[in-house]
Amino acid sequence: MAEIRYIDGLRQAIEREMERDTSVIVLGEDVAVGGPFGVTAGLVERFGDRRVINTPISEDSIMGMATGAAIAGRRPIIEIMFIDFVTLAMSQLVNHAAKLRYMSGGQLSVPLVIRLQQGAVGGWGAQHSQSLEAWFQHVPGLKMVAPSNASDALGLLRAAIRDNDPVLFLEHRGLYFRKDEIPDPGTVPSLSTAKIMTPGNDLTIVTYSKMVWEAVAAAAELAQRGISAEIIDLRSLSPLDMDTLVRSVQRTHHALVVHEAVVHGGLGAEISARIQETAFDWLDAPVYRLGAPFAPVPASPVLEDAFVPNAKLIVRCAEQMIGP
Amino acid sequence: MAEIRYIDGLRQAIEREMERDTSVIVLGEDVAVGGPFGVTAGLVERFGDRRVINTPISEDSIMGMATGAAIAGRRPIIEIMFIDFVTLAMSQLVNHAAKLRYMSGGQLSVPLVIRLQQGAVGGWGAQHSQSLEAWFQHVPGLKMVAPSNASDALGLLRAAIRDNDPVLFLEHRGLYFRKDEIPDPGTVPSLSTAKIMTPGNDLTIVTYSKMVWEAVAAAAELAQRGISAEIIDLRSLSPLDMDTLVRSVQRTHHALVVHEAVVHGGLGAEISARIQETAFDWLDAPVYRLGAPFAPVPASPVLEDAFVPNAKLIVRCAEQMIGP
Amino acid sequence: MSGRRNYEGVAENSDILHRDMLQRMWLIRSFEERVIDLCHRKQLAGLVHVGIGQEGVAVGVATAMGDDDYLYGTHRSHGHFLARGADPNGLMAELAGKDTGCCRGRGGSMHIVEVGRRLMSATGIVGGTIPLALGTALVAREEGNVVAVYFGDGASNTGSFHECLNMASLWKLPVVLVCENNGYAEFTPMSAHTVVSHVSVHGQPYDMASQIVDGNDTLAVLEAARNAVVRARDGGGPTIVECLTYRLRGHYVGDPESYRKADEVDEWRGKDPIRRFTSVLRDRGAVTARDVRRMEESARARVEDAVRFMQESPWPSSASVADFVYA
Amino acid sequence: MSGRRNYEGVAENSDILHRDMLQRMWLIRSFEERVIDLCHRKQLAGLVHVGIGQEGVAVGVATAMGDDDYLYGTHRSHGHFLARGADPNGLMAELAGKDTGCCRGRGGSMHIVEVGRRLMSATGIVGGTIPLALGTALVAREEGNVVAVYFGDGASNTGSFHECLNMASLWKLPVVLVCENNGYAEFTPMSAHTVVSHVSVHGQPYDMASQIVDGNDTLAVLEAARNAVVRARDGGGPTIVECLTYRLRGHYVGDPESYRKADEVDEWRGKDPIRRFTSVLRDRGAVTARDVRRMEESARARVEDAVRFMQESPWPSSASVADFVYA
Ligand SMILES: Cc1ncc(C[n+]2csc(CCOP(=O)(O)OP(=O)(O)O)c2C)c(N)n1
Ligand SMILES: Cc1ncc(C[n+]2csc(CCOP(=O)(O)OP(=O)(O)O)c2C)c(N)n1
Ligand SMILES: [Mg+2]
Ligand SMILES: [Mg+2]
Repeated sequence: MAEIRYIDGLRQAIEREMERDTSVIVLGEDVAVGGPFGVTAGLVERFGDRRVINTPISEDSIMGMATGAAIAGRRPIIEIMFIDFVTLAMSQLVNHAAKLRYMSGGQLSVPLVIRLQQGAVGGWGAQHSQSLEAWFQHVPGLKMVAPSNASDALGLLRAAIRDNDPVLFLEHRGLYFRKDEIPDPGTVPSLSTAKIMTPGNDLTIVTYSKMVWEAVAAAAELAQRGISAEIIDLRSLSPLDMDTLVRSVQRTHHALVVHEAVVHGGLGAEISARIQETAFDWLDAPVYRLGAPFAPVPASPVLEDAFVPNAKLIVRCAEQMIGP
Repeated sequence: MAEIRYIDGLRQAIEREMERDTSVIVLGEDVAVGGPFGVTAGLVERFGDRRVINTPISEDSIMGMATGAAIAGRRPIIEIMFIDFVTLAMSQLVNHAAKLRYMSGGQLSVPLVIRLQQGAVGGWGAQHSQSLEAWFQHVPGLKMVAPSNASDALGLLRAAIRDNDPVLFLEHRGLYFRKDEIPDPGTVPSLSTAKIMTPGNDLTIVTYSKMVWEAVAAAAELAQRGISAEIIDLRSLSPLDMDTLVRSVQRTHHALVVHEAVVHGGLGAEISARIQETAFDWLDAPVYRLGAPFAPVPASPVLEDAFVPNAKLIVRCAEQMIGP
Repeated sequence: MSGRRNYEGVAENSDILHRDMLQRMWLIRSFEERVIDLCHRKQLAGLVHVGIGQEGVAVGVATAMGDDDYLYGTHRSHGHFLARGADPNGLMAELAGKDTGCCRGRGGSMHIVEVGRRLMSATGIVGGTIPLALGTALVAREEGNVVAVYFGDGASNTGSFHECLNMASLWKLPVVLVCENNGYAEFTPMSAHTVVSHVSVHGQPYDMASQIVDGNDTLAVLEAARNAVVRARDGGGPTIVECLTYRLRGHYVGDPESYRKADEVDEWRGKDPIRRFTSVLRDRGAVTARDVRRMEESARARVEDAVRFMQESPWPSSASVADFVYA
Repeated sequence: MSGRRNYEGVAENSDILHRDMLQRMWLIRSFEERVIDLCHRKQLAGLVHVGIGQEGVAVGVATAMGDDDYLYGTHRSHGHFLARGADPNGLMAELAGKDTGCCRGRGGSMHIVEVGRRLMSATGIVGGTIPLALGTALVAREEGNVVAVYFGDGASNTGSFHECLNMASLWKLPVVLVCENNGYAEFTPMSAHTVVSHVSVHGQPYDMASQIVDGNDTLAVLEAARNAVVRARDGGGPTIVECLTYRLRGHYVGDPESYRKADEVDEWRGKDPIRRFTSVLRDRGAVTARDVRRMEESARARVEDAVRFMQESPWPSSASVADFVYA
């Protein structure tokens, strides 16, 4: 099996789907030269500027354009660069892309992929580091995935492109250059199943995106301390694969949700609420959540370190949950 | 004590604060003639067009302008008409208004009130009926209140205007013409305390805005069936008055959260998660949530009725929780 | 007056075409007057905006378009859609929230879609369909089709409109931007929402083709729209067609209209596009008074059919509330 | 070169003023060159954009402003702020994330604020400060002050820019809209992001005053900015001052610059505003070669002080991560 970088997984997914299906098009700022991270580099040379459309800085209108192309039969992939800028495109995303199928009584279909890059890495500050996924889980009509590795970056992006609904595709800047093995190029995974990364018996850690790797590190440390943690990589943030979560918690009786986003009102809240609704009698302790404090993302590296959860915190929290 | 309409409470709050403090200004679309519901009617005649600014349809920029006036010493009240349109102003709201104090290391202050009208009433359809409060609880730097009655409309709006941080003020269209008694005009309440509407022993129903009245009706029905429900009107959605909630749940051992927003990822998720984190050992049953199904708001009156939670559903859910 | 219109073989400015146009204007007028009536009787719910007085724009533009061209509306689009052959039954049922509505009752007045007629969508978000139209134009240009999209004077203040002017001109997209300049954005007169005298001047920085027409002169609208459609189809890019018009009724059904003078409304009532178009056709001998009476009657009858259809239609089932959210 | 500048009593185009301007240009240049160096050494983190080559705009505009006027920047605003007297120590410490930074390390390069000098804020959101500037102008017009705000050619494609043109002209706000047209939005040349030849043409629909200047001619910028400031202060409303310039370095520190040719950069290096302004002053006899050398040296020394200050400053405490969120 080959090893590729997360960023290459993304590029390969787009390339393969563009080859396979001429209705796939790409829109976004600076996509012609590949964007700030090079994900789309080379595409315009290969597929031409009618399929790879380098746009002005006009987020709401690009989102609307992609939607208007989707309902007329295209499969647009739109790149919003930093998720912080999706704040400029919320009206088109939420009022049109997410609702057109419903409002039209099923007449319209919106096969649209919205690529969003996020994460607090490198001290880029409060307007280039947010984790906003919690907003989108609350919007009916949208789907959302967040790959933690190159293999999922490749596979889930292909699945998202083939899906007939708008899919938010959350990429973590801090994972772009991570390398992982990729599977047989023929397989395209399901868009909405969680994955057990590390099996375990004492505690279920539910997480996604970059925090998966903090959890994996924590699990190794916890194992040494005699605590067997099961790590679930959600992969799909909307819908949630509750079956996998609940089955795990029914075995471990303990659940901890970890994400990089601010804890308050984050995805962890929904997961916690759902777990206790469906597995209340199996829980030996409350579902706990780890995430960022209630503050904008600070620029200072020292403060950023204090802001983002890490393996050490996970270990400490798990130990407190399981007890001595 | 006088009885006034919710809408009059809003107007009186603005009038009184504008009289009291010349730094209070109003901005918004059609505010000169009072907006679609007449809340700001008469203000421009009284305070002039330098303090009551009728804007073009430019939501993001109006939000930015209000923020720019706030950091230079004004106390703007901006009206966004329908909360659905705040999707157009998310960048200025989230990237600037909410973060400027933090990003400036405390140099800037953003005393700003954002009036948002919401609710699924009258079949206005998917783009004029959303409940989006869950998004804003997740944004550090913002506060949020949602009055359920005229007295709170008056009092909380005055408190919001005097507050030195950006406050989202959620008005429910379905309450605009409701009448309630108002207290002594001298008192301005705290911005962040919940209120026990109906005391009870068997079950805590946590709710806010228009759903308070469904809960009150449900409590009356439940009382007849021998179940004593305590209704908590949150009033402040961010921050949450967890003390009041937890104290109540520690007595009743049962909690039900009710809101008009879509259940999945709604405010109820955070409240449920927090209650079980802090009062796990006191809970006799999982915290349950009632809200809208995972769909856009339908226009058809029949579907809208099926969409919005009501007293009957609350009664049914409470009975199931408490058991026979 | 229903079914697909096809003007192949019909001369460009023939009596037969113009009579059909007048007939459609009557259909729209009758439909919307009945809608107001039904709202007052609480038989229709929702936030309803009618375009009475603006039928000349709707019909002029629709007539210039080919059957495979795409159309996008606004919050005030019953007329835009009916002009292009939308089924009055499905539309009326949609406004009532019935299961037989064109959007199965999910959409309502501001969110109508009839994809079979390439009526791609209306919107409750001011200016919201302009970018959708540009996106559809990416597809249309490969097909040789054109996309028309309506917007108002108020919408010209939204940032997205300007973003779209830039992109439409940058890529020479086959888009016809139809401005219904009725002088008001809700309750705010144009002079209070912009210093600009005409919306179409916004095209100038982009060297965008534009034309200002009397929107109550139905044939002038048709002519301007035809030029724009031809330009778009021939690869000449976008055009702003600014139609100066007026809404004779309130912003929404129920609007107390405190913000404008009765005089102003009266003046514009004198410029009623249906009356004007009728006299043009009568002067030319293309219609008789009797023809006109018949048109009005047949329009009203058609609308009564629609009302009956609506009234006899079933409600959507409550259990279906979350259908159509995903594929 | 630090502390509040006050040009009262200094003649409008005196040598003393111009020398001070040149000195500030050197300060900015030295500061940003050192910033690049520190980024490469990993002593500064973050996403850093420098304006090397654009100092003439920064200093020209700042010099035209009064001490009580307000300024808003962009993502590329070290120079804008230093030109107006921002403290280099606080700025350097801010870029490093130290507790002594002007924003206590919370902001970083794109979010600098120094409210004491009415440097109201920079932003990481392209075009994001334009509406903030309009809002501050509501206050400034009551005080007799003016607000200047920077934006780029790329920002002219954002809808909000156009919304603000409309509102600024509608209310005749005392705003100076300074466009740094450096021909690129990130990696996209202007010809690929708009059909418009000059950003200032966007003012035309609103009859907005505008002026296009050679942004590398510092005195031309000063002159244009002065006219705009006077117009704003006198109630004449907003002006677009479009400064044609070029960034000699990449879009951000670390940009591989694959999207432009070395030739183009070389050509513009020949138009370096510091060199040009220096020869103007030398030709006029306002500075000697020695003066210039001293200026450069003193600028570098000042920057080294700032670096030392930054290096010796403490980090913010981890426990304070959620301070300053609310009042
Ligand atoms: C983004 C947005 N802001 C505000 C509104 C409220 N609103 C509905 S119609 C309207 C005025 C629109 O004016 P115009 O574009 O001229 O269209 P007209 O109603 O005159 O046909 C406004 C402000 C809205 N629907 N969407
Ligand atoms: C709203 C938004 N969209 C995209 C970006 C990413 N971005 C940062 S700078 C930039 C280009 C800005 O170009 P211009 O306005 O000309 O300023 P310059 O960088 O040339 O100084 C872009 C697209 C952003 N920061 N904000
Ligand atoms: Mg109008
Ligand atoms: Mg630029």
